[in-house]
Amino acid sequence: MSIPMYWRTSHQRLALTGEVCPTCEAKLFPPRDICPHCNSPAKTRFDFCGRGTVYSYSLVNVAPRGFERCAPYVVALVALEEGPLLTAQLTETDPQDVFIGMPVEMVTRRMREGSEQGLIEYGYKFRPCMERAEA
Amino acid sequence: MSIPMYWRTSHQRLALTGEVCPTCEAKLFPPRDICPHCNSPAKTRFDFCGRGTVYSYSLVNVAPRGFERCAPYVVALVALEEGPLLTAQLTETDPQDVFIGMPVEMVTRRMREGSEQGLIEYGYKFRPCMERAEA
Amino acid sequence: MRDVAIIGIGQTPVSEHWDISLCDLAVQAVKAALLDAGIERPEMLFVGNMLSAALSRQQNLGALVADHAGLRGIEAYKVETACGSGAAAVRMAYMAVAGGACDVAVACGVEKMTDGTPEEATAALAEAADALYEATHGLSFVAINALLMQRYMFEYGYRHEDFGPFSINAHENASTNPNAMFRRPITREQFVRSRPIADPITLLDSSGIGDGSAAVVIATGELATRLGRPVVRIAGSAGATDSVAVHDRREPLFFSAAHTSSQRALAQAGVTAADIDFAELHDAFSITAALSLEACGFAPRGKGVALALGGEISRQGRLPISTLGGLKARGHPVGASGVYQVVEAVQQLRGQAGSNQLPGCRLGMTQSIGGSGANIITHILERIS
Amino acid sequence: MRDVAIIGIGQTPVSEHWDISLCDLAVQAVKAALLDAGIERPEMLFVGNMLSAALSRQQNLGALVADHAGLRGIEAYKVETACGSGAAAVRMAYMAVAGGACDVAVACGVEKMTDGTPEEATAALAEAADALYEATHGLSFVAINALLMQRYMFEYGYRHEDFGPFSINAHENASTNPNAMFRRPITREQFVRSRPIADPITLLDSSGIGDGSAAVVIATGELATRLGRPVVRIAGSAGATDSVAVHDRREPLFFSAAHTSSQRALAQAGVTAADIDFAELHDAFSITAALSLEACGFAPRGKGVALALGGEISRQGRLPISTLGGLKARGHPVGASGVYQVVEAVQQLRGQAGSNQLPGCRLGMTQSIGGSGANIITHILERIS
Ligand SMILES: [Zn+2]
Ligand SMILES: [Zn+2]
Repeated sequence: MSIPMYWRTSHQRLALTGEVCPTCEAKLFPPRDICPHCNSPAKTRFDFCGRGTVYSYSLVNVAPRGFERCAPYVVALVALEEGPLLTAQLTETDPQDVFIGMPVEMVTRRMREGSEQGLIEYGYKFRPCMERAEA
Repeated sequence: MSIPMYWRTSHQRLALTGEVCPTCEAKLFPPRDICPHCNSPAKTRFDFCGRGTVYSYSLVNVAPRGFERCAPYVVALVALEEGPLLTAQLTETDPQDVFIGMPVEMVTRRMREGSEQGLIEYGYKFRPCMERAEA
Repeated sequence: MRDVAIIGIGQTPVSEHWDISLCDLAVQAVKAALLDAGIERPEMLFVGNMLSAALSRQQNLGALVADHAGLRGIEAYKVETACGSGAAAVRMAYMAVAGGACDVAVACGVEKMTDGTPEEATAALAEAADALYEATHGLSFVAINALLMQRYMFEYGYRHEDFGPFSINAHENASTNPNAMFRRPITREQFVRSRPIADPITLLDSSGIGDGSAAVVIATGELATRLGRPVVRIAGSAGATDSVAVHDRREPLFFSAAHTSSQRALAQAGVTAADIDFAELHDAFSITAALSLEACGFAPRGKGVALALGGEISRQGRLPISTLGGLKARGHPVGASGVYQVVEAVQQLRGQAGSNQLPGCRLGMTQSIGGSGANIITHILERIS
Repeated sequence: MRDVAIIGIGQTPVSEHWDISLCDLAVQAVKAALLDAGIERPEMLFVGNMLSAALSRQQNLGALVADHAGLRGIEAYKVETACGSGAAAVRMAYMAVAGGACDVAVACGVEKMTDGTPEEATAALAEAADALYEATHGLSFVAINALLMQRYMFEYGYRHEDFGPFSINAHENASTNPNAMFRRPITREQFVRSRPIADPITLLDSSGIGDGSAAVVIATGELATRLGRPVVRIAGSAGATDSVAVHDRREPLFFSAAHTSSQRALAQAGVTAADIDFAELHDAFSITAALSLEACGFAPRGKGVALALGGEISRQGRLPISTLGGLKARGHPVGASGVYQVVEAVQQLRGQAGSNQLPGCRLGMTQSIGGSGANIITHILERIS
């Protein structure tokens, strides 16, 4: 990711800032300017709580450039409490313990080894949900 | 240039190996499988003598990635004695001394700073023609 | 729009062609297709390609390939829809000829994977996905499809080994195709023991990437008849899209673009899925083939794998797929695969498929996918007797 | 083929849009064009783009832009002909509508230059040239055009300062265009003293690269009439190619693809070069504008610069060019420029060009070039009163 791309998406990456559609009330993440569900303009900011459940997951053994030394790692589709799915890595969990439906919560982590243009990328990953595990 | 691309074109780069069209006798450089002048198959090897004249030239001040530290340098369209034009750098000459029509000859030089995939690229450049300068 | 036929086909073997450049690969396929058609100079060329910028540092392929193929001066374009680029080139050529912009056009798909390192190729392939919200999280293209497969297994109760028939069928069919990259049949045992790439997807769930080029010459039906060539009509042609990121879809396990484009193409041809004699589907991964079968209406939802388990996708089954190896085993030169599918369907419909020939086939479907279901193009090809 | 009209136009300013992504830039232009046309959902989208793979690590733009523009599901493709990609998208949309594949299509050009470093952008732009025999010798895209300019000056006896009118005219016209990137007029003095990039090409011979997107909605003439929109017809549309490498041509100073495509487009429109009221030419460099004028028949060979020196290219001249700033001063978002040209020609023909309005113009030409003359697309637009 280049510096402009990183800077432009920092709210999304660090605070899970998305949007809510004022027309159909769909919560949108990642944010986009037009609601894909009802085609209305959707620019109202909405911060997601960061909790969700695993919708699907995969243990990545063969990684793309920039992630080779992180492998193996777990990636997932996470269903956020407010509705939308997002794609993220899971962290602080043994790959064997991941299951569909597992409660997870968002944390901020370094995204990849090395850097492009001297940039160290941070962003969201998800880990097993602490609160719920205790409840 | 990646290693396979370099390896594949080494005859052209290091020996100015092109082709002669068996049908219309056009000499072709860079080589290609079909003669652009008469559309016949053209796979007969032809080695160019490496002498020619400057057809046009430019002093490059702002260089693309990989050539930054070589700048400024002179590039040229060279009309080979056998007919075709090719694109190459000029070397061993003061940019001020270059003129259209200047006799030049091919030499083998390192092509760029650094390397991709650990490859040091060699290829043709052209310099003012020694023989003719003496004649 | 005018009646359109495919009057020439050409292909290179899919392989690691270390000694052939991107451009020369395309030229070989284009020349072979023109020779097969008996045409010297088409009016237009459409080149499907995904990775030439990333791996060969070359764009402007329309003009480049036209010139090197001895066609300097003709109108030429590159079209890109990620892994479905080749099919997009066929669709453009179809529209140009059917719509009357020209009488003869060539569609060529070409991909040169081995000019970059494997890591570069993996990163470049991920550009088919959402750069900002999928690729930056370390998801390879395989990983995105693995997420679909894992969920599919969960929802419908399949085990990984149930996907075996897709790969076994593809390798079986490739074993007798001289242009295929992987010509060794595989066993159920080998499938089960295969190395994981992105769990649950293993090496043997995945198509093998390689260098290759394929081309077709497309002309008006009238011209085809006049030339006295074996006639394969393009009876239906359609494309449709979905979101690029899988997470942006409400039903990730339903390829809505496959549904839409196949329904449109079938309607144009005036037939239904039940009439199709064989299908060259986009089996980039075994899960992709299953989801395609379902979206096209060849199987109910959740039953694509069951169809394969029942033996119906083999050459003796109800709907043979990957009849010359598919992406899985013929090999997947990404932006070229969509044209290979069409070339192979024409081989079948002309009766030129050698020991893989399906007896008496008349209607074939080809379907190519760019991204994980994002851009899907379907063609219905019909033999005219 | 059917009569075709442009019923909607949209554009973003050309600028360094640090805060807007590649996709959102395209969405802005597409939405603006649809709003202008009064159309909610077109059937097809063609996206022209050159550099998204290299600079934004994103392919599959057809599906991506369609989805984010609220058009999920429609048929969509990316087309690439290097710096002429936007015009290629217009040509595809024209062929789709004229040929009957659909009634309404959108052509969008988009380029996001600032997602990469300047060195990355320079290297990526060189992919328009021959990767193996031009770029590997350290030739930037500017350098290749500099070789043409040096030879041109030698053959026809011009000095560098003679090219000044091209840049001065472009900056003059951009100064009153709110979408232009460089809105300050320049003087002859400034032109002469400008910093060399690749001698003889200086900064002020060169178009400025920037981020931008433009879009047009293309529909059948019948639909345009029914909607009661101001009607601008596409009276001619054509493309042609030449070799990608300049050294592969026997006459490097003659843009044969410009000649062929302009002659075809003019013939289709039933007019000659003398009938054209203004031309949006591909003035990526001042030499490019000169060679285009000659190849299109607006000036004899070697006289393109003389035409400019005579003042004939200004808004008061015989053939106004770059009437809203051209690539030179409106800015050159590479794969988008071909659509900006069409948008600006429509502004002129509708009488919406503000203080740059050419009074009473009826016929405009747009011509876009991919590479150094390799792939050239020409459109003739006509106001219907
Ligand atoms: Zn909504
Ligand atoms: Zn010849």
